[in-house]
Amino acid sequence: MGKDKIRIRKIESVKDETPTIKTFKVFDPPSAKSDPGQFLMVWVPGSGEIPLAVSAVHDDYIDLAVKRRGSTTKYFHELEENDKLGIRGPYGNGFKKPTEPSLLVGGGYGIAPLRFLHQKYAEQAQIHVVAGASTEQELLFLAELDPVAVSTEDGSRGIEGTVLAPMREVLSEVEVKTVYTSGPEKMVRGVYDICINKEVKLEASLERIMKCGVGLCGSCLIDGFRVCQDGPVVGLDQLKEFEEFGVWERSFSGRKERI
Amino acid sequence: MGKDKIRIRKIESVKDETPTIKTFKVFDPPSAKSDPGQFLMVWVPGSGEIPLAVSAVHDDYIDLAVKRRGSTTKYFHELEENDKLGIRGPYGNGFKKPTEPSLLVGGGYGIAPLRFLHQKYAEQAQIHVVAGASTEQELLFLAELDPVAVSTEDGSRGIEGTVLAPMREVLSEVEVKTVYTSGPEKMVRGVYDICINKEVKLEASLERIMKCGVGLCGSCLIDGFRVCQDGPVVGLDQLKEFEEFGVWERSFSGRKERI
Amino acid sequence: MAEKKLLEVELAGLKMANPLILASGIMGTTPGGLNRVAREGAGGVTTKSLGPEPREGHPAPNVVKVTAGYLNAMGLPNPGVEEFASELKEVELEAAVFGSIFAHNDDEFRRVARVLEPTVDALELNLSCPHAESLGAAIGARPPLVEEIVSAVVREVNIPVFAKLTPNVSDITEIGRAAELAGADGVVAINTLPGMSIDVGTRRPILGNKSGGLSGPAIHPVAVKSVYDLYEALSIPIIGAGGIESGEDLVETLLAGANACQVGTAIADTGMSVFRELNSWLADYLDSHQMGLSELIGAAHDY
Amino acid sequence: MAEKKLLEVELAGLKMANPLILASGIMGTTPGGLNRVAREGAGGVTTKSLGPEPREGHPAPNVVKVTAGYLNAMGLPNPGVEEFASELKEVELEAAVFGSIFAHNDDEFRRVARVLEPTVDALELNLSCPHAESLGAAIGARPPLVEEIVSAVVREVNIPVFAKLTPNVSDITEIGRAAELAGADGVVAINTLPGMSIDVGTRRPILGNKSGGLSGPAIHPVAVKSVYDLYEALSIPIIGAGGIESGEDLVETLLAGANACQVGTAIADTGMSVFRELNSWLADYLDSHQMGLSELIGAAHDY
Ligand SMILES: Cc1cc2nc3c(=O)[nH]c(=O)nc-3n(C[C@H](O)[C@H](O)[C@H](O)COP(=O)(O)OP(=O)(O)OC[C@H]3O[C@@H](n4cnc5c(N)ncnc54)[C@H](O)[C@@H]3O)c2cc1C
Ligand SMILES: Cc1cc2nc3c(=O)[nH]c(=O)nc-3n(C[C@H](O)[C@H](O)[C@H](O)COP(=O)(O)OP(=O)(O)OC[C@H]3O[C@@H](n4cnc5c(N)ncnc54)[C@H](O)[C@@H]3O)c2cc1C
Ligand SMILES: Cc1cc2nc3c(=O)[nH]c(=O)nc-3n(C[C@H](O)[C@H](O)[C@H](O)COP(=O)(O)O)c2cc1C
Ligand SMILES: Cc1cc2nc3c(=O)[nH]c(=O)nc-3n(C[C@H](O)[C@H](O)[C@H](O)COP(=O)(O)O)c2cc1C
Ligand code: FES
Ligand code: FES
Repeated sequence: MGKDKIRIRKIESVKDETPTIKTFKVFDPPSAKSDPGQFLMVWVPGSGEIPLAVSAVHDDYIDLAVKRRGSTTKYFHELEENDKLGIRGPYGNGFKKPTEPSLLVGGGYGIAPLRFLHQKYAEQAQIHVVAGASTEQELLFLAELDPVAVSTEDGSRGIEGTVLAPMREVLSEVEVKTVYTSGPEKMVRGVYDICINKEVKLEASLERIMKCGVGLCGSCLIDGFRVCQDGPVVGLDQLKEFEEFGVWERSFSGRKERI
Repeated sequence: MGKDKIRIRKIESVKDETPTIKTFKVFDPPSAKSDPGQFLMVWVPGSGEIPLAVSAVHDDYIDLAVKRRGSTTKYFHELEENDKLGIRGPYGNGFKKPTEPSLLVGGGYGIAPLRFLHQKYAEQAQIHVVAGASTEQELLFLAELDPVAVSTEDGSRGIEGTVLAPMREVLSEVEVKTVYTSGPEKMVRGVYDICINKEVKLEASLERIMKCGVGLCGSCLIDGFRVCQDGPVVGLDQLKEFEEFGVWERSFSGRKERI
Repeated sequence: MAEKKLLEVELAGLKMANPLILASGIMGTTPGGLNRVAREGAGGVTTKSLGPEPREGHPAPNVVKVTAGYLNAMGLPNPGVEEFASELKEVELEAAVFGSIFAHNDDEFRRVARVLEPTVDALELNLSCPHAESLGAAIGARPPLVEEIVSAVVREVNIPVFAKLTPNVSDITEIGRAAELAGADGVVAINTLPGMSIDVGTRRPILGNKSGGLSGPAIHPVAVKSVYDLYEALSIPIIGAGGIESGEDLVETLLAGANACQVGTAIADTGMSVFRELNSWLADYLDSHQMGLSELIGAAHDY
Repeated sequence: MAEKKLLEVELAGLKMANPLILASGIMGTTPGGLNRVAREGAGGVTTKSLGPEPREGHPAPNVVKVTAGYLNAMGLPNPGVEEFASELKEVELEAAVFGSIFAHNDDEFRRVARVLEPTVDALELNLSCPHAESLGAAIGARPPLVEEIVSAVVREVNIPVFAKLTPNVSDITEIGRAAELAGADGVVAINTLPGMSIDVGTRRPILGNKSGGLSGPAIHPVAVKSVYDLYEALSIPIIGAGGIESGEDLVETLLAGANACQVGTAIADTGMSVFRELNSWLADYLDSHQMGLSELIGAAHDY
């Protein structure tokens, strides 16, 4: 119960990561104890409330890497040091702890939870990274993650196109038992197809519109699966059962829309 | 909080103690862990709810010694083995643990909590007992308590009159540091006066109409003291401050009435 | 098997494997969500309240945790009845399906009912929608409007129609009687209570819509009292709802007079296993008390 | 000392050392009880609701614990206003004293008010009494009756008169407006919600009166919403009540628009220290936010 009450926190610092992504550092012990892949519901007083992954932890502080997209994230980007946020959670399940050689495949801000995973486990297991973005400037956390390969849609850096080509390459070159991925669903679907094909395990973080985060409202459903409670991280077996994965998503009204 | 929810229990056995008092044995671990002097709110489904002291404990079972007086206790006396009671509590504070030579002074069913005190501590401290009742047949728990003196109002056994005369006698004969008492308030007031006079400590259990037991309704007030929460056991210092003790009580409507 | 038979109920002609129904607005925005709950053991499932047009709902935050419950202000997001019905048509559910409707007047209610009828087993009319002409008060607080709407829908369709009552009135039996008079096959009680939560750190109401509806254990005693009073006043079946989380809560609501019970917020507090857990608690209760389910219903009125 | 000044409030001309008032029905059956609460730090104390005649109240059980609150069905026990007033005359209280009145019609209200006036600082009219002519609905659910009673009492006495509102209506502001129109100096919101608890072991309603009023944290969001709505609708002061147990609850209610707040059930959950604890939390809050108490009141309406 305790984690469901909103905790009001002051922003400790703000850092520009890319032209559209900023990192907000916040003191929040319950989130700092979360597992990589779990998420928070973050209230931006005066604007909305959105789901966000923890992108790194420093003692009792967390980093939130926020991509500017629509109204709430735009308002979010205008916040400064000492402005307030409301946080509840952590919610959902996290990634399985990597124990064997693993590959992280992240696209856009989707790399955020993978960065936390990397931060937490890179010393305990062999972890390779493939990262993609729309353009060179949007590539996130390169210094820390030190990817074996990168891709950009405009070819401004690394391989032109999606992360799928470099991913395939890495899988054929180094030993990988499990792939961890997070990013746009089209990309995640592509990663899934490769994993099936190459017979490696997959831990994928999914994204749906989340209005409650506690498993009631149904806005985050994929088939009968509540991404907020039963996810957001899912394995291959689960993904195989979905009819809507990679094909259909739901709008704010619950309307089925092509991905 | 837990103790406030009503627990439905079956009556294990019923025993006649005197023509007007029966003992009901009930399984109820929370009450069995109570301190002597604390009380329970006991719901008699189909009738009312009344405060009762625990008169003895046997493992997870308690004894309730119930005097037939008005409507609820009359109904209570008709209950049999396997009939149901609702119990909440224990409430209030208990008697201080006797460590020095002590004297228990009980009148009528008021002896009930003193019997539990005796049961629990007789082996650890020197405890004398003086017991009184209206008539010989109404004297309670004689075998167990083995009183040094008894009194009956009609003189059918022991000293004729109240417990006060034998109490005074005992106090002048044996060493007593603390008196424990429970019974009609007139009697308790008498015990109090003797204790002041003889300079011994007092632990007295008070009785008022109790409707809630949790300190809200005010039906149990003596001055500003809630017998249900701040009592029912009080010491000399507290008693000295009361204006109403032994003089005024409150009816069901809250009306002030001479004791 | 024994448990199965024990828990069967018939409600206004609808047969259900057990008396537990998913409450409207919980996971019921998609047929996939309803199907999941049916598989988790609910005897019936209720759709999110559907209106004539698609709605995105209120701005977030949509949900706030309060002591012993949640406030929600979803704002009736739904894809519109046509869209929903066409999706629902494709799915075969292993539970009775209640189609919940909200609308602003009898004409709209009738229109939505007609679209929904072929794909559901019964209708539930959500009468808590604020009435356009006098903001603040809901349709469901006015007996004449309730009568108008219920009788319009009852005349329009050939499946059972339930009126869902708001507790936010001074006498819920007055509203229940209006629904019965108008031909409702049953009533559902209760919907959420109006509530608000203000954050003392920022001094703002938290919900995007400022205020919302209170659900969960906090409102359970209000639900029990509503069901109890309705049972005395009506002769049509009652579906109980409001803070049912434990087996005791469920049996209590049945004893008060409910023929079946909806479960909503418990899904957040207990998880999806709540349907199986409640059913098995109920079966054990019936077994140990040597009673049939139908004997339980309204039994508290014997005293 | 600093804390003292910080917390002072004036309410319809009444000066109080702090905004906390003991709610009616809690320990207020005797002047001794009121005096105790005044000494424990309350700025004001409200008597148990007093009627024209002595009443013993409902049969026990009178109180049942439910999740996050209590149901009570005391049945308005009181020694009658004459008796109470004559006892109260003897006592000098270190807090503002609100005399709570219940009665069945304007004449009775007026009569009780007259007897009580010399011994109290203000009157509170408990309008939740069931109205004889139509059982079930309370006087307080009917604007014309509220107006009648409030204006009768206001004309009768020369001390401030507060109308205590029941939340058991579809629009509490309608009732608040009727009270304001009739000349009330302020309103109190809210009284308890109707509720019931049935024991599944014996299948009986537990309360002697079967149903009762729900108080405590369970009803807090309903209280906040009621105060918030009344603040928008009225220009007379509002006393908030309902599930105020923590400093956050208190500040939340002030932000919603309450000028002062009543505390009841918290005394069972926290103990008598609750007044000192809430006052000191509030003082710290004002201090750390660099605000005066008056700036806090209704501040949530800025957003
Ligand atoms: C589990 C999870 C973790 C996430 N982690 C991050 C992260 O670390 N960093 C980050 O920048 N973004 C993250 N997101 C996405 C983030 O929630 C959206 O970018 C944000 O909600 C957009 O809000 P907006 O008001 O700016 O956009 P809007 O203008 O409201 O919408 C733009 C798009 O954002 C998405 N979106 C909007 N609201 C929601 C919502 N309540 N829930 C989910 N998606 C929504 C929809 O696809 C919508 O079409 C995560 C999403 C999920 C589900
Ligand atoms: C702390 C405490 C412990 C007690 N322990 C015992 C015990 O162990 N055994 C025992 O037989 N009795 C005990 N009593 C007294 C017992 O509660 C009353 O005898 C009983 O309530 C009478 O109920 P009735 O309905 O039969 O009587 P009624 O006809 O209702 O009233 C008879 C008298 O009993 C008293 N009484 C009635 N109701 C209450 C009430 N709710 N609270 C307190 N007094 C009430 C009043 O003085 C009243 O005048 C105890 C009382 C208190 C306060
Ligand atoms: C998130 C949420 C959304 C709801 N949406 C609806 C709705 O669309 N229509 C409706 O009639 N009731 C709706 N309700 C009310 C529930 O159906 C139910 O009546 C209420 O929550 C009480 O039951 P509970 O305490 O078991 O949740 C909603 C409740 C919640 C918590
Ligand atoms: C035991 C009890 C008795 C009450 N008696 C009265 C009463 O006599 N008159 C009245 O106006 N309100 C009465 N109330 C209602 C309270 O004054 C208050 O409005 C309500 O309990 C909500 O506040 P709380 O949650 O802080 O208790 C009573 C409440 C309780 C719990
Ligand atoms: S976000 Fe509401 S159910 Fe998942
Ligand atoms: S019995 Fe209610 S306050 Fe003591």
